[in-house]
Amino acid sequence: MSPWLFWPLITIAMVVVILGLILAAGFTVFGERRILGLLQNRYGPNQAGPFGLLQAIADAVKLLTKEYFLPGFVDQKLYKLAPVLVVVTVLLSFVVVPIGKGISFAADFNVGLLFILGLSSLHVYGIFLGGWSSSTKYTVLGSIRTIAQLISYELAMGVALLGVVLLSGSFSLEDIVLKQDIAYIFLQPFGFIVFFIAGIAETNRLPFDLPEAENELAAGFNTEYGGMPFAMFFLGEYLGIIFISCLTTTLYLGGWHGPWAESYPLVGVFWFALKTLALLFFFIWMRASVPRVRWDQLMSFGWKYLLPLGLVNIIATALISALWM
Amino acid sequence: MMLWHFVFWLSCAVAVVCSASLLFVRKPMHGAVYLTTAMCALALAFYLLGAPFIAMMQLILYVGAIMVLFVFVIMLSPLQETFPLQLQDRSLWPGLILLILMLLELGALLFGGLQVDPTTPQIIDSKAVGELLFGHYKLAVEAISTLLLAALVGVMYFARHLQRHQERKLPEQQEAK
Amino acid sequence: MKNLKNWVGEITGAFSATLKHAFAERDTVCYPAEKPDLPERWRGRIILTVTPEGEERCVACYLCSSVCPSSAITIQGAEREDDERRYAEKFEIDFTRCIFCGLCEEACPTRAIQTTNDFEMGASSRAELVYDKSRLLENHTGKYPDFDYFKRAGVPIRGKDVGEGANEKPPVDVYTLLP
Amino acid sequence: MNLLAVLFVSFLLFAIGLAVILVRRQLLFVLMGIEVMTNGAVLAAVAAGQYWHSADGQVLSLFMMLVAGSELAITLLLAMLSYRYLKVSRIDQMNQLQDKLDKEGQLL
Repeated sequence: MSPWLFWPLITIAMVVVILGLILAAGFTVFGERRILGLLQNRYGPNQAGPFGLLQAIADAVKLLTKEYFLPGFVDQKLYKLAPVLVVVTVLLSFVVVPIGKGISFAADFNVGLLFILGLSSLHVYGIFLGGWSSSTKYTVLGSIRTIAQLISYELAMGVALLGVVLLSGSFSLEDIVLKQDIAYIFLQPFGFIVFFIAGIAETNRLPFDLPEAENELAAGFNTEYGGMPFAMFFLGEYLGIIFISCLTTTLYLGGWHGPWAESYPLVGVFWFALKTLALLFFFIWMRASVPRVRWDQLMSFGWKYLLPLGLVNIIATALISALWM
Repeated sequence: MMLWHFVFWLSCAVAVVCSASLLFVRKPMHGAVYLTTAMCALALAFYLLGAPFIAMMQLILYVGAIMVLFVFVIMLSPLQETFPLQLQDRSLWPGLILLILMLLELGALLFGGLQVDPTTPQIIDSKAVGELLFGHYKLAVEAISTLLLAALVGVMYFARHLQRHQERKLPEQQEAK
Repeated sequence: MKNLKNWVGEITGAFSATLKHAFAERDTVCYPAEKPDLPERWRGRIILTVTPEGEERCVACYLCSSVCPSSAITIQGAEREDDERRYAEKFEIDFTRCIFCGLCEEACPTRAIQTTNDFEMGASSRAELVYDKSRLLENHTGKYPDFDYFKRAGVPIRGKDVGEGANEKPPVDVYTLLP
Repeated sequence: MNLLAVLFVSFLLFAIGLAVILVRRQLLFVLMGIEVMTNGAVLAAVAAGQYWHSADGQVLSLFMMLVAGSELAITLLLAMLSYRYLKVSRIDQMNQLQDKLDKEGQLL
């Protein structure tokens, strides 16, 4: 393809994908509110449009038309930078996820998994700088918690991912999906558990949502944000949930594998979406079911149970694959 | 290739400018963010040089671990003061002279006898790095891991020191009340 | 190991409990479309009621305004020309301040001030929420259809002398101590 | 890739790091300067490795990063200790061992 056609096409595709992801995040928020209502004997938002489906758009319009307010005591440059960083890093992570056979932006990127880990470490900066630059005590406490939590759980996540890398022999997500004749959740059950728990902690979801523990820290790191920047933080959080679901699907649930997915790639997209939606439902279900853990419990669970479990998982995987393969 | 040159030199320029801004910036936190930006730009440069593994390690290790530690310490440090650059300080001059000498020496080394041809970058992937790491350099890997262990022990020792310091202070504070 | 078993049991128990609630009956109602079934003693909009004969019950005793914790009630009392009975010349409740605690209702000796089931009091300005007497007074006896303070209090009024009211004994002549 | 140009960039980074160390006396900025210098060295190592089509440069730079990390973990904790105990943030204020002399040159 000539470059004069390639670049406009790629640009259009990127715009479509970004808009689609933002819509998906909006509908995740709506779905969360509806499902939480369902699980808590309520109705949830059901007024706007059929079944309340337009609620996501109504929320977005409300947040985007709010006044942009800059508090006087904040560190202005970092305060403006933080929400952008949160959204951009998560949006970039989606680039390497294969959603169907041969359907993705850069799934055969040869260090895709490391790319995801690197971007998630940049994601920490967005959350952390947002809290620090607001310079009030709740936000600073929220960002201290963010750093401590995300560092310790990112380690566990990386260790769990190494098991997948050992089995598939590649950092590229496309190869990992192609190698999964049996979904890795059956070959790597402990790795899956460690990865998923670490993923919950990475996305700051219950039961590990200590950076924005509403009843201790007002709203944690984003207390001082409102309107558009707040919407961006919100978007980043829900995109993060979608991304962790996509990544778990890709790495452990077999990605787009399913009946007829080999011959018809669009069927693969359907299987992928189905698995991702199931994981998203699990995220929301968990928010309704599990209480928030205490701060010291969170750290000791991460370092004393999750990380050793991940290390044992790597050693066992290495031994078994060395003996059998 | 045109695009390659543009992006590569742009990222190099960003790295150099962000590093240079460390000389003028007032708050340590701003300095840390500039340094992080420089490291991200360098990661892009490494990727474009054909070393994707090191680029990602730059992101994960430098940005994700070392700079986060830095930022953590800056936030926990009780001194939230700003540090303006003081050029009228007399003790600066020996340092500056030493710096200029160093620069001259480095420049002489660099432009003296090096004869190189421009070549195209070749991608060396993580597999090659891993084979070399656990093949030829496995003793060095052990040494580095021992170093990390030593650092861990040292940090734990100092952290306990810090803790004891706090505990010793506690009764005095109670008396003061 | 026993600890782990406990954890797993508790977590699965929590998940199954929430899933069970997904199929339970809803506790909430879709409000504007479906009116909630409010209890009789709901403390909503405050009204002033009248006696079964249609006279105002309020005697401007100021008990409600002095018991009001947020000082929302303003009263100015006066006496009627013909029978010297007290009434409230001015009676205002500021519903922007009212906290619907119901203390005024409890304090009222003549059961004039009463709370109702109505809670839909939206207004587009604060001034609209200051209800004066014309908006507070309802031509209704409220929760006590037969209650009339003056019929049972030892006070002579028009058409009833002392001791002639319901549940009232004739007054004792304190100057003779005979039974 | 022009090796000379890339080496020039790495040299520039190294020089900037050195300048930061020599000019700014605050402990945190000195540590940042060390990081910039290490980055310059890593860039040189990677570029040289790519120039010779060998992975040795990458191995070397990985080692450099790990050494920098372990060094920084200790140094940052020492910086925090110096805040706590000595209450100083500039390195030229850390003169606890210096003898205090009066005008005649006698020890105080």
